Amino acid sequence: MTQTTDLLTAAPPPAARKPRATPRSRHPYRTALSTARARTGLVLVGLVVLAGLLAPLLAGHGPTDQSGQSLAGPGTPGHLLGTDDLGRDLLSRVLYGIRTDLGIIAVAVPAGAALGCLLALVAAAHPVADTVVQRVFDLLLAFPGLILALAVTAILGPGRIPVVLVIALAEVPVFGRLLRGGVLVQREREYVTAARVGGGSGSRVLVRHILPNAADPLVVQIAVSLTVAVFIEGAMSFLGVGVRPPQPTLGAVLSQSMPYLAQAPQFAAGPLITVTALVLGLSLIAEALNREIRR
Amino acid sequence: MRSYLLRRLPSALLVLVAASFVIFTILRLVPGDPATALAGPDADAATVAAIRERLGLDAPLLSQYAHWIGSLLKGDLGPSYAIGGQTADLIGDGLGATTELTVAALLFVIVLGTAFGVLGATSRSRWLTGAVRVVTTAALAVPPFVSGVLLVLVFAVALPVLPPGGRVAFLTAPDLAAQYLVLPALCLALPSAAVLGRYLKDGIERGLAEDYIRTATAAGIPPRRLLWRHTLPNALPPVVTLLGMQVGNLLGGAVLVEAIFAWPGLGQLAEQGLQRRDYPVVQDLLLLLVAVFVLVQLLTDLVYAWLDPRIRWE
Amino acid sequence: MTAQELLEVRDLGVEFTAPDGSPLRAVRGVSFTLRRGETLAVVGESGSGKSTTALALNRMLPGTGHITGGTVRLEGRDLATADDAELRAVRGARIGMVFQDPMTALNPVLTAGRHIDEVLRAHGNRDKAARRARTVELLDRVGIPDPHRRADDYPHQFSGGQRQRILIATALAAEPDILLADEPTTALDATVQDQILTLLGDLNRETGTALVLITHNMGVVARACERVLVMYGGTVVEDGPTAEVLTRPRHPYTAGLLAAVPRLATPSGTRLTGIPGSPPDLTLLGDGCAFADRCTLVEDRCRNATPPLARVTGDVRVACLPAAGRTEPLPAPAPPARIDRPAPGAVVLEADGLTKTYGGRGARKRGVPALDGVSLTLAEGETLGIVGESGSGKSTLARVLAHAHTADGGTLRLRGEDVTRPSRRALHAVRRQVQMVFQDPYASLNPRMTVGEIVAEPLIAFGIGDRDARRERVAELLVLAGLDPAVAGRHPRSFSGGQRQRIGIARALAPAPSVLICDEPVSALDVSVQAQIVGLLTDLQRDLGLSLVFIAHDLAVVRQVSHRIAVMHRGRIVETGTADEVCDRPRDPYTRALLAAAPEPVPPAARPERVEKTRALA
Amino acid sequence: MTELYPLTPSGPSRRSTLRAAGGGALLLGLGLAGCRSAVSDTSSAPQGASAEPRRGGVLNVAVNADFTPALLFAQSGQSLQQRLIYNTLTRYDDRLHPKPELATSWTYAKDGRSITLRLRDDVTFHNGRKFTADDVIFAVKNLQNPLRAAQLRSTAATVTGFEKRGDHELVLKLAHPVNNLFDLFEFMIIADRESVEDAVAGKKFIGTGPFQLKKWSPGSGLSLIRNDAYWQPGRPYLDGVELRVIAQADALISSLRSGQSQLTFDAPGKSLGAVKSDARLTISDYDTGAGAVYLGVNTTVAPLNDRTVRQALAWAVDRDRLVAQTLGGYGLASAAPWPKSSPAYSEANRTHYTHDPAKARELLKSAGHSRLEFPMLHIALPGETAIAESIQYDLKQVGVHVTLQPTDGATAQKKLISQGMPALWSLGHGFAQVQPSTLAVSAYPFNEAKNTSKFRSAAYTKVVREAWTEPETDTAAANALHQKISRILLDEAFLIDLVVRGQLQVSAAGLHGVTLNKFSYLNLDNAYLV
Repeated sequence: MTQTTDLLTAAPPPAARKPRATPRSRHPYRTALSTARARTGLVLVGLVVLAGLLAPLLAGHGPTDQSGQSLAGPGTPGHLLGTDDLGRDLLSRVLYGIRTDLGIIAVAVPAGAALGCLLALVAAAHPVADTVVQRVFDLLLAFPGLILALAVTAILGPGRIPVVLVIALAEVPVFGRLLRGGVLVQREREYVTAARVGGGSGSRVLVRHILPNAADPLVVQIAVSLTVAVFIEGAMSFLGVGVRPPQPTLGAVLSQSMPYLAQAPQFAAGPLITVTALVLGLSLIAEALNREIRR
Repeated sequence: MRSYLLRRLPSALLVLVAASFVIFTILRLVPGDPATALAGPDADAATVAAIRERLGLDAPLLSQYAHWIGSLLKGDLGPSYAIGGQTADLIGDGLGATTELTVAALLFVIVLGTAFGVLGATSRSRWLTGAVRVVTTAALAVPPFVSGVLLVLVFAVALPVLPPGGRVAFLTAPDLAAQYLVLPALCLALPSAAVLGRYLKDGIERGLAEDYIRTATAAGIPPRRLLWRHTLPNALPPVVTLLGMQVGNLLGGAVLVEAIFAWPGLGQLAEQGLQRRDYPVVQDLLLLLVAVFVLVQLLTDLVYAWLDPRIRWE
Repeated sequence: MTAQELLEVRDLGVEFTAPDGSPLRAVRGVSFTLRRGETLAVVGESGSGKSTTALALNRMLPGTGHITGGTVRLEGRDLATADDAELRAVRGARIGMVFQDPMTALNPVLTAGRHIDEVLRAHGNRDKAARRARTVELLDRVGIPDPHRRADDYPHQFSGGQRQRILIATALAAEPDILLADEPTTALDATVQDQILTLLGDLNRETGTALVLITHNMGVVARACERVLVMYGGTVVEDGPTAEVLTRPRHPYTAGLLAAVPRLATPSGTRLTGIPGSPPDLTLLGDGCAFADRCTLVEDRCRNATPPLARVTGDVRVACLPAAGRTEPLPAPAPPARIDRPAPGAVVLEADGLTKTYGGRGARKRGVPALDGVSLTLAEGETLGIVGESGSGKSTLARVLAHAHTADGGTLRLRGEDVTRPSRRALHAVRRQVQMVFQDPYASLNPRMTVGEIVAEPLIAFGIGDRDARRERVAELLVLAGLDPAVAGRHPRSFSGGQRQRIGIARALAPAPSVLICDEPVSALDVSVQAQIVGLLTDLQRDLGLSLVFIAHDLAVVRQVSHRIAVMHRGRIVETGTADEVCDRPRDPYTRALLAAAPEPVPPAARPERVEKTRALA
Repeated sequence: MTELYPLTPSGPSRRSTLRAAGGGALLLGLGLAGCRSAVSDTSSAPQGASAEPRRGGVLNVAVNADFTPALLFAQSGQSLQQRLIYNTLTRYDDRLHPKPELATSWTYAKDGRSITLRLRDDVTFHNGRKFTADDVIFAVKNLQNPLRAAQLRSTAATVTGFEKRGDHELVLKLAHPVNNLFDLFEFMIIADRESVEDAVAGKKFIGTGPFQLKKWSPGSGLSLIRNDAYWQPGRPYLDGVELRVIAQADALISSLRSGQSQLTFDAPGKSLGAVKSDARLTISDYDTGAGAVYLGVNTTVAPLNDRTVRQALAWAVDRDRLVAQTLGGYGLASAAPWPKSSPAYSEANRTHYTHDPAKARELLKSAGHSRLEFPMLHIALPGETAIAESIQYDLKQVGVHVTLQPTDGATAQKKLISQGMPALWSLGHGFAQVQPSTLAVSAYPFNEAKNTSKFRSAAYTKVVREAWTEPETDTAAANALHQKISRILLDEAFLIDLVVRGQLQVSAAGLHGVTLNKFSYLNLDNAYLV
């Protein structure tokens, strides 16, 4: 013990030693987000998001306006990135595509996460509930996502809802399991006992004490899940069960570009670069948070 | 270990039963039934009715469900409605193909993932770690249907060294089969490999910070050995769990990849079955996938226990 | 230098870079020499830089740590500038290391034998069979029974003491000239600590391996080392033969430290004299004596110039300007002052035949009972000391008494009414009465909350006062616990151990309880700080008329604070009685064992001559 | 190694090394450097590059869907194998004149109420059984069975009596004259009557065709081998045919471009660009036309019950852009369903509607509409979606705002045959390539009695009936009726034809002698690889 304290006050804790003793009182997330790594990530994500939000201003054309000139190359007057097979402006397609994607993942991931966490809390309440919830998670995980996507869309008809639903369902067990695990760990911590002895009711201890400390991995997971969501959206568009055409999504534009990959690579380039930037940004942020939380 | 399995068995069965309900319901909710699919584009009501009757689709849902479960328990899956042939054969062949693909992909995942993880965590050269980051990011950012098409364009069309798609059963001609496998397996593996790499990197970084590594260092154990013999084994168990999860993803991803590489596996079968509303095929197949996943989970738990003596010996 | 001199350290300096980039001088100008086969203790408190010094010797500094100056000569070869290959050759082969926490210092996935095998292998032993033989031999030597079989067991299958033995075997595997033991026994029970120290002593005598023992425990120093190096604020303040230093301390700090150590001999109801203030913040240390701020004999010149480590008499060296002049040793500390405390009143808390068993759920593996029919009473204003080693069930008892866990059997009465299995409301009421102070000041504070929130938590829970009232109350409590109310806004992470424990105490006092259960409240703290906290608790008891249950493994402390003592062993209370009686006239053999094992900071009368040095193991 | 792609001399070595690398990645341990190449393995043509027909070689045909045995006797997504395993009685030439196949000659009765067929006597089934008149009788009866879901059931149903004259002569008695009997003969495959149930169950396929079944792996394809006892001497040239299912369009194209397969009829318009740019592949368009892209209109949805509105839609769509952008430039922009080869074809009908937004708006205004909103169903495949998107845009230009409803095939089909379609839908139809009357009696969307558009008109019914029962002999009268049908279709516009598409054949340069019949049965009797 003393030896520990020794290094603690004597040295900034290298990851090896007891973490909580950083002699600074800032919230770990803020510290994490102020690292160079996270900043780069934030900038990348920010750019993409901004592009999506400002699509109406940045795009010269409507994303569904067609013209005679199909597959025009980049730099064509009026079409910075060129046009797709139906003569639609690719820049606008991509920008509005981002918009749609953001609209989807911004709903789906939080929804899935929320539901998952809710279930996890239910599980925390009682061992029986726990087993039930875990089986539910198993079931959700076991169901092959894309096949589910095909079925769901066949039932609900095309549009955002099935996409959101599929993504959310995929996220539920991920977050649920994470939180459940976290709660189980934190539950045994001494400060929780302290809180109980301090007269805190079960729910208060759970919400006020356990959750904030169990939440760390979730924050990281959100960043990861967002990238997964973009992934799923793309796959669904490719399988023809994505958002209702002609509305562009990154995935839709990508899958439309496939037949022309050889003749008109610029067709695919736009969405690919965007997605990559997004994923890179998010993963950088996730990594930064992860490192900080681990300390 | 046996007692462990016994304890897990009921919940596994529970999942399967629940799954069977969900699957059955979903399929019945999907509009259009095998009869209409079978009747062809220009059929009239009489035709459809006749076919419905032949397939026993006019029976009440519950009895249909009962009949399905019955056929499962009897072990006789019966004929496929629309695709043709026996359901069992269809799924059998598909399973063979998909297993080949998944196993191959899993190999790639492990090899690449380990490479990514170890390099990312230990390499001193910023250049190398940067490169790893780029690759893993790309792997996560480029959807398989793009990477797949790219791989084909490069390796099958531009410089034809590998076949663009199709399959030769591994057992009949391993050397050919391997060449058919490389591209789809790689395409399927990339994202999972990236994920694995990240987890491993994280695990190794944590591991290197542990007290026992300090002990070993103080005892003069050379760095390479520190990494492979002292750190990695401790980073493995969580990674194994992750791999278990990834198997699920791989099976799911097969739907896409098998399509792109014309790989006659379960994914393809599932899509066809769904398109033609081939109830028996889709039902049995989905249930099988769920079962496989549950099984893999059990296995991962066992491997986990095997890797971590603290659990092993309890 | 003579052949005798094995390791020679000359003004070694170590710096860490704080996250905000500011340099942090953990070790400053440390010099000492180590002779062959010598046993040297490096003693000091948190932040004294003792561990950092040890780690610096073979360049094992963690994180941003780096050597800023000085030399570390191992038989002439300077390790401070050696390259990796050289270092690897030294680590293990010339300098073996043993770390504090045997629970984390062994690799969970490697067998005991494998640990040793790896070292042998790393240092060139290619013959598998030979390695195996040697492994078994070593395990046998460090006292692992049935080494042939146990070699293939995993760390978690060994007890703490055994793990420490394995670590020692690992460190000695390559027959180093120096064994560097960093707090090797801190995490262990007194009895086990005793065995380990014996082992280290024997090994030193038999193999002639020089022993450098880093510790905070004066008792350990007295028990195990010929020479002692007292460190403070990153510098050596006193260096000399153990016997000399412990009996005639020259440096005020050494003296204070010795005074702060509770002695078994001191009777119950006395106050320890701790050192005022807390260890220095190394980022703020400037010139002048690091101890100046806490020193009672401070003079102006102390603050201006860093005192050199100067020889005073014989081979005693002291870094204190006033002491340099003084030929006479410092006056012995005043005998501990008696404290006037009210005689205990009526019984408040009464436990009768409490039982508790963990791991009850998975019917497959029933755990051994942690509590096996424990009965005790606690009177108003009384302090009941509970002593026992790890696994004796004393912590469980604390938790059951504080209703953190419910007992499986037996009854628990608070002021006569049965509160063993209280209803929700009753439990609430009980908890307002009975509060708890925890052992680990790090783990018991929610890292996500500010001090203010933490202390206010019970107030909210018990619905005491409105927002403003609570804020005042919190400030009040912080002052009561000896903290500046201004700290309410900061997170626990930015406090030292002692301060955190004060926060914990403030929290416990929040609902104005009448019973305070203290589970090892001081065992995680430095001696000087420990004295402060113990003092605080006794004061609080007197002022608030609290009934205390004071749980600890250190008999000496318990004796001082307690009216009565209960000794726990294997979930049972084996002996109870008034504090003095239990310590002076123990009846139970286990109590005697405990007393015997307790390390006292008095030098052993005579130390047996060192036997002829021999490289071979006995 | 095939000559499907030219190689630089350094090719093979570089290739084998790369291959070893690729393969090796997987077969750790198997240790076969420079192993057999799965690439060269794929296509096996006989050596030598002479231009004239030569025996041998296996032809790999890429198809995007497997055939459905239950639909063996109907026209379904994939009918290539019909004429490979089986034969038909007669075969149309490009001008719809029947030519002998299993039937050598035929004579109509004066009143057109019966026809006498003379059959080949040298034909045996793959199982060695001789082919006789009974097989024909069975085949006709077989098609009358609703379970077979045969499009030409109505025609088959007109055959009410059979009169055998020996084993190889047969008289079919008709309830009334029909003028698409030879469509039936072109359509009707002659299957071994004893194993027909096995056939629809997918167990056995026994016919008289040039190839016999080696193996059918449901969902992934057919493999056929040469029928050495084929009744045409010296035919077929090929040793075998592989039909391999490659559902995904890009995969299908790559399979061709890499030489893995040498023939397909399923190349989607979007991908043709890539194909055109590939010297190793040739595209040939059967302008006889197999089907057409159309815009279906539900005439019960107001204001689509107003013919003027429907006509406005017909004017609004830019058919030429559709051909250029979504069909890769192949196809005939046409307002009428008929391909050039059809007796009902006329340039006037084809261009009856052209792209004229102004006129469309005008019509809408005259009908009292400035802005309309409809849902439009289409199949959720890339090609179909592109078509739908294109139509949607054109309609938007005239103030008709369309929401797309991408739907999977099965659902679309259910809606199609259960009259459950929304206001608009865009699909394809067949049966315009044969006798025009067949379209009206057999193609569901055009059916006079009951069709998806829920369009009923006494006039239509009358003229269709007449056209159908008009004895085939009298061509002049027939043509007049055809013109009437076209008129009604164009004026009523309950089904707006956009593009007439021929079967599009993409084949390796080395493949010759491939033909299709009018129902897209693949005929490889004279096909050979060089």
